[in-house]
Amino acid sequence: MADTVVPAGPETAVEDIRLKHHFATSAQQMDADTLGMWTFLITEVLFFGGMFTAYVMYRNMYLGAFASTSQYMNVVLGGTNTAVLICSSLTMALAVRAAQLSNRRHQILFLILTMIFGTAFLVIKGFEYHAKWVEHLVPGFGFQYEPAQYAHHAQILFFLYFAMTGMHALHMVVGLGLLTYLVVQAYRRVFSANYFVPVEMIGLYWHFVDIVWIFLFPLLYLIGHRR
Amino acid sequence: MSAHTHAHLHVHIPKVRTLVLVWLALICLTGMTTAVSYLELGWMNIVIALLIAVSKASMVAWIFMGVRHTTSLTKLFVVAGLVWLGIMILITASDYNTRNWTYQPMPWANNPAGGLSK
Amino acid sequence: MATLTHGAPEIAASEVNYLNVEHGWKSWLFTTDHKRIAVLYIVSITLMFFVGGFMAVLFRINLLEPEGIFAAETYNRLFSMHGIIMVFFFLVPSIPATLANFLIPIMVGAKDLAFPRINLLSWYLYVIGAFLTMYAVIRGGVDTGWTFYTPYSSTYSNSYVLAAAFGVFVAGFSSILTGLNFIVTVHKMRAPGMSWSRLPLFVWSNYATGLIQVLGTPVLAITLLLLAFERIAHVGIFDPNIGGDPILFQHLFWFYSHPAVYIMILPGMGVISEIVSCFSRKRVFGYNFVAFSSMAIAVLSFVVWGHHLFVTGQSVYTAIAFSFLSMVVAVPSAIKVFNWTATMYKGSVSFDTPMLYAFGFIGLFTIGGLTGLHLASLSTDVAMHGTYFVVAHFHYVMVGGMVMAFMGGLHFWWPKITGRMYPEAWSKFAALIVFIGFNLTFFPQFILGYLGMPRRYHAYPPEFQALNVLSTAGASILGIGYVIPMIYLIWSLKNGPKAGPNPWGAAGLEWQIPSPPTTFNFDETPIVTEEAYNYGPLEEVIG
Amino acid sequence: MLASLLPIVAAASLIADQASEQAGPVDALFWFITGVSAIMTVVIFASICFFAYKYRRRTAVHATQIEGSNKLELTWSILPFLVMLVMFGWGADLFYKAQNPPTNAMEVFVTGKQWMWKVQYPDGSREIDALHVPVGTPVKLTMASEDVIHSFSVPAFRIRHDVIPGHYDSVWFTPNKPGKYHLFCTEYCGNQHAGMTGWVYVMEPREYANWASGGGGQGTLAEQGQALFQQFGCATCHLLDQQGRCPILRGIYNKPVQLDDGRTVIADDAYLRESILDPNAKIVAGFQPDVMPHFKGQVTEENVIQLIAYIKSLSPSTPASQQGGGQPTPPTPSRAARAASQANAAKPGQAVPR
Repeated sequence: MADTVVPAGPETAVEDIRLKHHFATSAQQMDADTLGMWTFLITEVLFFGGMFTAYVMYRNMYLGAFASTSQYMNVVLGGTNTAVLICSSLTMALAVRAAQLSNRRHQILFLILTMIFGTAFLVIKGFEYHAKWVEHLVPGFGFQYEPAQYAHHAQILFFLYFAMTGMHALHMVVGLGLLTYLVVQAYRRVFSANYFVPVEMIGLYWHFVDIVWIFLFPLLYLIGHRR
Repeated sequence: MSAHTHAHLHVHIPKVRTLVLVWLALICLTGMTTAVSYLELGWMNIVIALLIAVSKASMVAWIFMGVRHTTSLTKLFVVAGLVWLGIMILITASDYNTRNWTYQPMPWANNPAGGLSK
Repeated sequence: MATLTHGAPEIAASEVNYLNVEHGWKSWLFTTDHKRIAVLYIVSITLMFFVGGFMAVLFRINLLEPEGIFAAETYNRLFSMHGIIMVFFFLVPSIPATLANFLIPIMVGAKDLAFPRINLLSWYLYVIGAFLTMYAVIRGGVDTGWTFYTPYSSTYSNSYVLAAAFGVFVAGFSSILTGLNFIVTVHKMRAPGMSWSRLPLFVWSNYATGLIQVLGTPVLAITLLLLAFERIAHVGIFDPNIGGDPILFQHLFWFYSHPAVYIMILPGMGVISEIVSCFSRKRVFGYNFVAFSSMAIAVLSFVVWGHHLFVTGQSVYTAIAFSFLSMVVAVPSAIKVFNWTATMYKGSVSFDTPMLYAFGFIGLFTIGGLTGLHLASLSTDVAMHGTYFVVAHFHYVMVGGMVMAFMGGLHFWWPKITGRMYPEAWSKFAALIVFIGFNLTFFPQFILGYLGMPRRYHAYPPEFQALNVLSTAGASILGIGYVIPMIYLIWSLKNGPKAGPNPWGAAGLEWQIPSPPTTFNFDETPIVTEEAYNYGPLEEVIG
Repeated sequence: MLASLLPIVAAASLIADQASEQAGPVDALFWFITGVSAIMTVVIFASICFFAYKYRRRTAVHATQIEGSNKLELTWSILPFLVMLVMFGWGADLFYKAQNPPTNAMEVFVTGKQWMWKVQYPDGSREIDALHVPVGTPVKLTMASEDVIHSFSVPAFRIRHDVIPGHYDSVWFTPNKPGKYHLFCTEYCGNQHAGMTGWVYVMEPREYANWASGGGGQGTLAEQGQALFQQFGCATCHLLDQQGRCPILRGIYNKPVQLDDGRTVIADDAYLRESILDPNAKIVAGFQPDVMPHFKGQVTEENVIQLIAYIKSLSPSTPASQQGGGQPTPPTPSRAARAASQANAAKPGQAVPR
């Protein structure tokens, strides 16, 4: 590929003060961190995977009921949120890039942009949740549904809706916390071309959360969205 | 021992143009998946929606997350995670989808003593 | 095995080690040293083991009389808490979090695990999970069985399901983090020359365990979370009242929990490979096959969960596939047993305590594994499902297998961990008591199950009494067998003779450093030049 | 105390009762697996003991280093696997056959409820925690649960099936030895789980006919269903109605039904049960939802079974259940029917209502 390959860090990376005692080289430490993060993301795949499995089974069983729920899903807000998250992924990628290039100002800028997009997502999500509450669509809390023939099975979908998007939102909140940490560290000039692993790792996490939403959007909002 | 053989950190810094192009593609695909959902295509709707979602996810993983430049070990781990998710969904689905398969009439079906006697 | 470039271990042993390098409770609670964390884990899981064991003794007492001695409620809570504590707070972390935590970095020639702070976090999560579960116990317990089957657990049970499920949820993350640490450590922290084919089989088996922990546990976590939501909202995806399917819960639960039984046995298999090799003074027969079989078990374990659902109305065709795959997963287990046996061939077998436990393990695991065939074959499973046959089967694997391996491993590496030897005669006596007590407890349960006695019954038809009394008698002997080692091991901490770096004359990096090891294990990163279990050259030293 | 136990030990045979046609073949497989396991165990124990003795450490260490042997590894992987394939095939074969009740099986309805088994016979008689069956006749149980998962197990018959709330489960057996056998619940179901036991009485046909004639004071199952049908006012709509508010149930049993979302289902037990408890779940084409009240919580699973028996009796092709369970009732092709309906339901992307 056309990307630049920068040999970052001198041969004597061992001297790096950020090198933890049990690693021999910075490269080893970075390899370990990366592999650890990806392993963690695999656990996340399977964590969400449990809910996706349930979704697939019930969708197969109660397609009609599931499709009918899409009339209560706000495609505009869902679509906007998808776009917002994609934007946040871009700014996150740019923040990582800025860190790799030791560009502190850009890094802080893009991190803050990412946080703004992330917050926007949560605010929009909050409006959606509120609307569901007002429409009595929260299972277990006075659930009411039209058409009545689907009332029972639609509850399953809404339960999954809240479980999946709620879990996703929780991950977003954690992500925002991590981003705050990154901004503070970046402000303190911790990151440079020699040391940017935390930015990259939290970036991976953020993109992963984005990927989850990329699947949630069509599965929850667009099931039967055709008249 | 890969960890010890190279002391350099080989870092691939993506071009801004690449990132922006991917972003553009992702936005377009989001619009597309929404638009397609308004068409009445029967079972094709879900297939198309999933295909678009998979391609979007792959782009995020491949470029934004940099899987393209990672070690083959990382790639293996990513694939393993997806394969395991596949195992869970496929095998569970195999239960639900074959649970009520029709039984063919069996020669022993009319045997008053049941299916197990000679 | 490896060439250490300097420092005779005997000299180092008298000096600073990981135990005396720092003092005070802070130096323990905030340590990131994998060896200290392993010790913290040993203490905590031992406590949990005795809590769980105490419950077992109590409900065995209940079963002395056909009509039961305690109230049904008490009995149900006892066996449920016994299951939850033993599975999630003893068996799952037993060897990985203790022995493997201590040994893996040393065995691969590293100074610590890849993520020492995450390792400490994992212990804290374990403790939090344990506290939540003990809270449930103190408030009155849980009566769902360790399987938390819906809709009983989500709707009907009046016990402290939420606290216990949340405790398991938190402990699950402890397990995930341990597995993650092992995977990364084995991949990235091996010393120069320590190729995959030179790794001790203990490391292989714990690596395979790590894969299961990482791939399976999150599914349990989300399933318990969904269960908790359902219990709170009184409606949810497993709720049959709105068309939910309770069997889906079982699918998700066993997607983790069947592989989890391999979390509970694979590390034990690793321990046995080390012990059999050391006390036969031979390289493990068929190293490659034993290593490969660990990986095969880890992978195959994920496609056999449906044999827990043979009588639920699961699809016949899926059931048949699961039955076949369950037979397949038996093959790698068999390979291991054959190879351990073959390792002794033309060896030089000594009967030290760890080896006695290894004998016990091989024998009991063989019985446990073979009775698994009854439960993998469809129509015999239908006959035995939910009876004491199942109880006996998995106790032969879990207790006869894993606990034996844990005791064997503890005795094997005790001199390394503490620097002290334990009294040989007492330890052999205890091993014998455990073996006898175990068989007396659980063999009658095979017969009970075959005769049809259902598990989880606080009262039973009188014709089953004789076998139940036998079983309870065995349980009390088994209990004594577990208490004796606790006494002499604690005694040995102060009074045991100094062990020296390599009391068994064993091969392996861990035996080339002082006992107890220094904080960073190796003063200089070792360079490995030989394969594992290279007992040939060592013979001359010993002989 | 131990002395008092000895007679019990002596009395209790260590061979489990075999009281059904199924038990023999299952036991044959059980003993085959047990035999193979025993041989394997003995071989391994003997090798361990032999090696441990023969190669025990004497004064000096003397071990011959052996790497391994691929031939041996393959042998002891493949040979056991072949034997295990036999176990698998044998077990799967028995299991597969055991899924399919004979068409002439006598049907009995069982409802699991914390903590009792309620049994209903087609002739209308009922009992709790007891099941009477004639020897030599295949018996098919249709089972439902009022609350949690139970499991119906008769060890002497080597049968067992979970009863999952929310739908019907079934299991069948052909008792072949008169006697009194344990009935257990083997899925943990709460406090009195151990009390959810009962007896299965296998009787000689004549004895059974006597027993059966004594029961059923309230009429047959279908008659009980008819009473409920009147009581809940179902008849005004579902039999007499001329305004087309709801489907007429005469002749509907086991016939295909066109639904308003385009699917076709078979009006079998499972469909009827769902339609009674949750009428809106599947609306027949041409009818409105929300006309019929929900009966969930109004009727028990036992009532549902009675109602279905009555609806069944309204279908000429499947005459009403006969008096006396001794005579086999007509077949209930509910499996196949459910399969047909499911096959339709399972197709993804089917036209979606509204």
